[in-house]
Amino acid sequence: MWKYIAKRLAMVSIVITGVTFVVFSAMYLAPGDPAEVIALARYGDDLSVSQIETLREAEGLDAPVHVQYLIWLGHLLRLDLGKSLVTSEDVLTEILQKLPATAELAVASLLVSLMIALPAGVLSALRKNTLLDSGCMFVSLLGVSIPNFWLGLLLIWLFALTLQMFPSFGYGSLKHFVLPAFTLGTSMAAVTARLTRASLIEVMGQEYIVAARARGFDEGTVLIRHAMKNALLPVLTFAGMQFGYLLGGAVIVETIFSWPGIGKLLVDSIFAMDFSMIQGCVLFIAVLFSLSNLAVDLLYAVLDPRIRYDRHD
Amino acid sequence: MTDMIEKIKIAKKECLAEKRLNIGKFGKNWLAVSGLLLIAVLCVFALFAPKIAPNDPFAQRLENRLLSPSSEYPFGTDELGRCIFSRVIYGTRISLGIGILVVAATSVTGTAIGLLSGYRGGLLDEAIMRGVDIVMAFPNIILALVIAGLLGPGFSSVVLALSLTHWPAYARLVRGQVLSLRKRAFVEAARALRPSSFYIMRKHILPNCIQPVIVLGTLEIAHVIIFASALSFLGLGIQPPVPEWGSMLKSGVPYLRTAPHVTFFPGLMIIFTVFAFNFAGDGLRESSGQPVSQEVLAG
Amino acid sequence: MSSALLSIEDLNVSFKTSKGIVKANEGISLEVRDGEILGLIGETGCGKTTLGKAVLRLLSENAKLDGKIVYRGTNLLSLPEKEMRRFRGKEIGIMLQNPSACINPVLSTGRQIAEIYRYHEGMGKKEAEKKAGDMLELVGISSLRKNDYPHQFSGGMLQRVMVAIGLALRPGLLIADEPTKGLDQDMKVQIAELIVGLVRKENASMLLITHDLDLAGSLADRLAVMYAGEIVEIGKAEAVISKPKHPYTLDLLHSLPGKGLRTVLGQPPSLVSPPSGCRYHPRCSFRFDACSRVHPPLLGPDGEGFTRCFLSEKERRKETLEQPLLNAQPVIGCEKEEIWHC
Amino acid sequence: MALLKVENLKKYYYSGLFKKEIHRAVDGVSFEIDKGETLGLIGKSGCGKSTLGKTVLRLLEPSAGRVLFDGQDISGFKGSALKSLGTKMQIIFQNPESCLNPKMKIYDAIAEPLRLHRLCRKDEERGRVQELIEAVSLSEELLFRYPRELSGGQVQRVAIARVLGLKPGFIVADEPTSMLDPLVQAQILLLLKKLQTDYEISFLFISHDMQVVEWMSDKIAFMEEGKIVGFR
Repeated sequence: MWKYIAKRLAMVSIVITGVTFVVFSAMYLAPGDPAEVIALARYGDDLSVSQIETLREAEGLDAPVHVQYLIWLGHLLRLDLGKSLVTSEDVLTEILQKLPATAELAVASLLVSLMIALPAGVLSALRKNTLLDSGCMFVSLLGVSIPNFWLGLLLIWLFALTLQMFPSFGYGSLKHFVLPAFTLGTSMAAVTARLTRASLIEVMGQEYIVAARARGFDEGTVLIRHAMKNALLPVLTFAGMQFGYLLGGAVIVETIFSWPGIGKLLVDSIFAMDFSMIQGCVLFIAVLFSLSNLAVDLLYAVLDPRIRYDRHD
Repeated sequence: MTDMIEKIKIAKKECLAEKRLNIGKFGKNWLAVSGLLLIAVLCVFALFAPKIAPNDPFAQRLENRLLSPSSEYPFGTDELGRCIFSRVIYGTRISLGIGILVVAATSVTGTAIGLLSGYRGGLLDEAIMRGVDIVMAFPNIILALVIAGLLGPGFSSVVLALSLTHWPAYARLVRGQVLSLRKRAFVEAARALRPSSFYIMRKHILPNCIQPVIVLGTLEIAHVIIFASALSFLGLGIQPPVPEWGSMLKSGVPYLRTAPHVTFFPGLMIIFTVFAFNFAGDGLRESSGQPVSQEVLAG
Repeated sequence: MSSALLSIEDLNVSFKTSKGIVKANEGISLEVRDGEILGLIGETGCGKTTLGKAVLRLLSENAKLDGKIVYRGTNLLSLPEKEMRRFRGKEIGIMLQNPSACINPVLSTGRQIAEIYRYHEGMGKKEAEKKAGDMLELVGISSLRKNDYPHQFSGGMLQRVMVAIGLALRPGLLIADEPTKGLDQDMKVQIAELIVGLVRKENASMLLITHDLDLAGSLADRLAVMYAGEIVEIGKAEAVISKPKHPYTLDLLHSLPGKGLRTVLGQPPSLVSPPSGCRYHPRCSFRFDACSRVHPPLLGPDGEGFTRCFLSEKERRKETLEQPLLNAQPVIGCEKEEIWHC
Repeated sequence: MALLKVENLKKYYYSGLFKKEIHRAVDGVSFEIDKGETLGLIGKSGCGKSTLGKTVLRLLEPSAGRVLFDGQDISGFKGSALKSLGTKMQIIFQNPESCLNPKMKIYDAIAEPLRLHRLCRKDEERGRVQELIEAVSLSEELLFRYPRELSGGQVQRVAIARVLGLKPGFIVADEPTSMLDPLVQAQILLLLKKLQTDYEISFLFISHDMQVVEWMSDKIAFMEEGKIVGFR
């Protein structure tokens, strides 16, 4: 068990190091000279050659690439993500400021999705191949197919513009949560419901379920004591991946609903070509995602006695 | 000898009958069949767009802007007076094109990487899998967003951004398959014949892991189409005036109150397309007896 | 003659599958008597596991059962599901095949035994756990291991846990499905002796389902032999082993390497469309004309044994199985008449 | 002279960065098998008998020791020499569910070794496959079926036919009948014995069933924890 934890920790640190490399080199994807691009972002269109050169020196962009990377990495280790090229605000402060909004949205959406998905998935599995099951799975397949930006707009049109029940954008009150959380929650609910159903059906077909019935337990006991734990383990692992969905979906939902979170910050900085802010946001999201996956893995290790040392195999 | 040939002929016929039976099983699965039919309809849209579209998708007639659906404009007109129905039909070409291109590229490379990683094992495997982990450490859409944003908008950057982010799913899936196949006795028996590793991969391992890849690929077309339209919706993908569904949706947002049809219909088309591929993929998965896995779901 | 604890009367079990209706059990009639060990022998796919599960109605939903399964005067097949649960575990214990699949991998073995006591006997947690520990000791596992999980046990140990679970509530009847499959020779003997010892000590009965003739022959009081969904022979164990009446039993016995390793060609028939007449006739070296046309009923009793073979009739006329009847001439007419009388 | 001579063969498993030794699966085993002879290898599960079988064939690389086949040390074989070894030494596995490629028809499964080692001309292939399937007493109707349509005994016969096409001098039979029913087991054992006399094949016959090994073998080796503890 400790060996497993140590191994997971080592792997996460390798992955995060790799992530920093990807984030750093992404900057070179942009066509043209980075110094020029940065200068464009900072000073606008009318800039002179000398301005670019001063900037190149000031930002250390004249050094070889690997030296630049190491310097950048050094800053990272001191939790220094640099300053915004546009507003000159500290990147980390800015991100941390936006974090609560995103976190709240994520938690609310997760709740919405679980509240829909678990009952639907369990019910479908238990009433396998009935009309109810087919109906649930049809709706969930439809749910997977609806892009959340369209669903968001539809909800705005219906509940904000036409019925005027909820605000269409903004952040603050509980009412503001309803539409964004529902938008983000439902598409995830569809996926989770399918996984829950498949996982429970698989478990219910196992021989140990028959064996549990053979001990004279009623169906409720069999389901709760013997099937649920096994069936929900994969759903739990999936929750880790879902966190990625949430962060990714947040980008779109936050944009639609003008939600002041990290997702919107990222999109805005991409349009402004605010390199350090883009790097900061992406790095932050990736690290958050990796850590959440780590947390899920460790939780899994606690819950599943079979804990295999390399689960990916 | 002729007797034997006769017998073989009969046996072959039986095999064919069996295959038909499998198709029949697939046929019973109405999800899959309706999915395939919908895909066929989409392909017709894409191929015969000029014949189907009633109007020129690019023709602007400002006097006709934001008209509600009518017989002349079945889905109404947009803010520049263009026929939304015609644009939606032409949009099929773009979305299907992106979906198929990206999935073709990622499934082939991902499968190759997975095969190599799983069969060779050792340090190479370790390195490849950490690479996969690194790419997967970014939520898919975010990495695609940043790559597309930095490359600048356009068809090729959307394809590149999505390709760079979508291969690990295949690599992981195939590697898992290879690892379990490698332990099976028939692979060991084949190794005892001492052919090259390449031969074993091609003849014994690949044919046994291709089915899940096809299922994943079909479902991935659906994912990719959603992601591509999401990029365009955010303004980082295909740009107007190209009739891409996501960007059409975006242009309708300011008129959501007065003319909701401008956002409604392109969205409906995305759902229709994604639904078709999800249906077909799910049907294929079911008829191949493959479980719903996280890879298949997460894409 | 002791009375029947469990009696199965004309049981038919069929499954609807994509390939047609699989008739897994047809016309099964047998009884397990008080304090007796009945060995049920057959090859893979002959329907013996189905029979074992059918007794406790544990078959999948696509199974169709008719006939009677009477346990201590109650017909289990006519009970509502809720009543049926009273019999599972408490009256009849079952050890299903393949312990590593039958024991829940995420619950500790001790807990899986303890929960039986908590559920059925309303014991408190402490008491139930203590009882579970005792049960583990009884099957030869240290009670210190009760918090261990199934994957920490070897195959033989898991089989012992299965024994503990099967006997936890001291049932009157234990159904053991292939309890020695996949074990080494020494382990086989150990486990088999453990089960039989405990069953005898409790004065319980047992239905021992196995493909291992040697094992069943040495442990069981009576043996029933199954072929293609039917019982083809049933009788005292020594009698079946030393003087088999059905050619299938004979072939099965002779196929053992220690007993000469003779074999018959061919495969067991499909249960979707079994051969006409006697199901063993295509492979039988004693077959004669009637065999392919007339389905033999269980004939007898001869001593205490029954057999589903026309030869047993012939045997009474001084023709023994030791002399193969390959050239036995077709017997139509009067002989057929006789057969119908039986 | 012995056909196969195994000298002090070892197979150790290592783990981790520092190659810590964790398991001695085969620990210094020596034996000889003459032409047309069967050596039975008996031991409990996990005693290393399967590993020994595979290490002898170099399906697993030995950690130490030598294997002499026909007087030649095969441990150093590479390239074409190693490839030709495939026609001389073969293996039959235990599990009929997985010993044939599920996507390959029976015909191709039997023809594969012939094609790989170019043992017959293209136009002779069909006849040769026909001969082989008859040699294992199967009907040629099965040739164009897939393994899942066959029973366990039939699959095992096909696996034998496959190997037989190579005319190997030595076959490792790794519990070939342990998952089969008694009647089928008897069929397969009889077949192996018949082929042995017909083709003069030597066997290393691995099993945990004493009766089977006694019936099959000329000599018996007992294995415990990676070592051979006695011969009979």
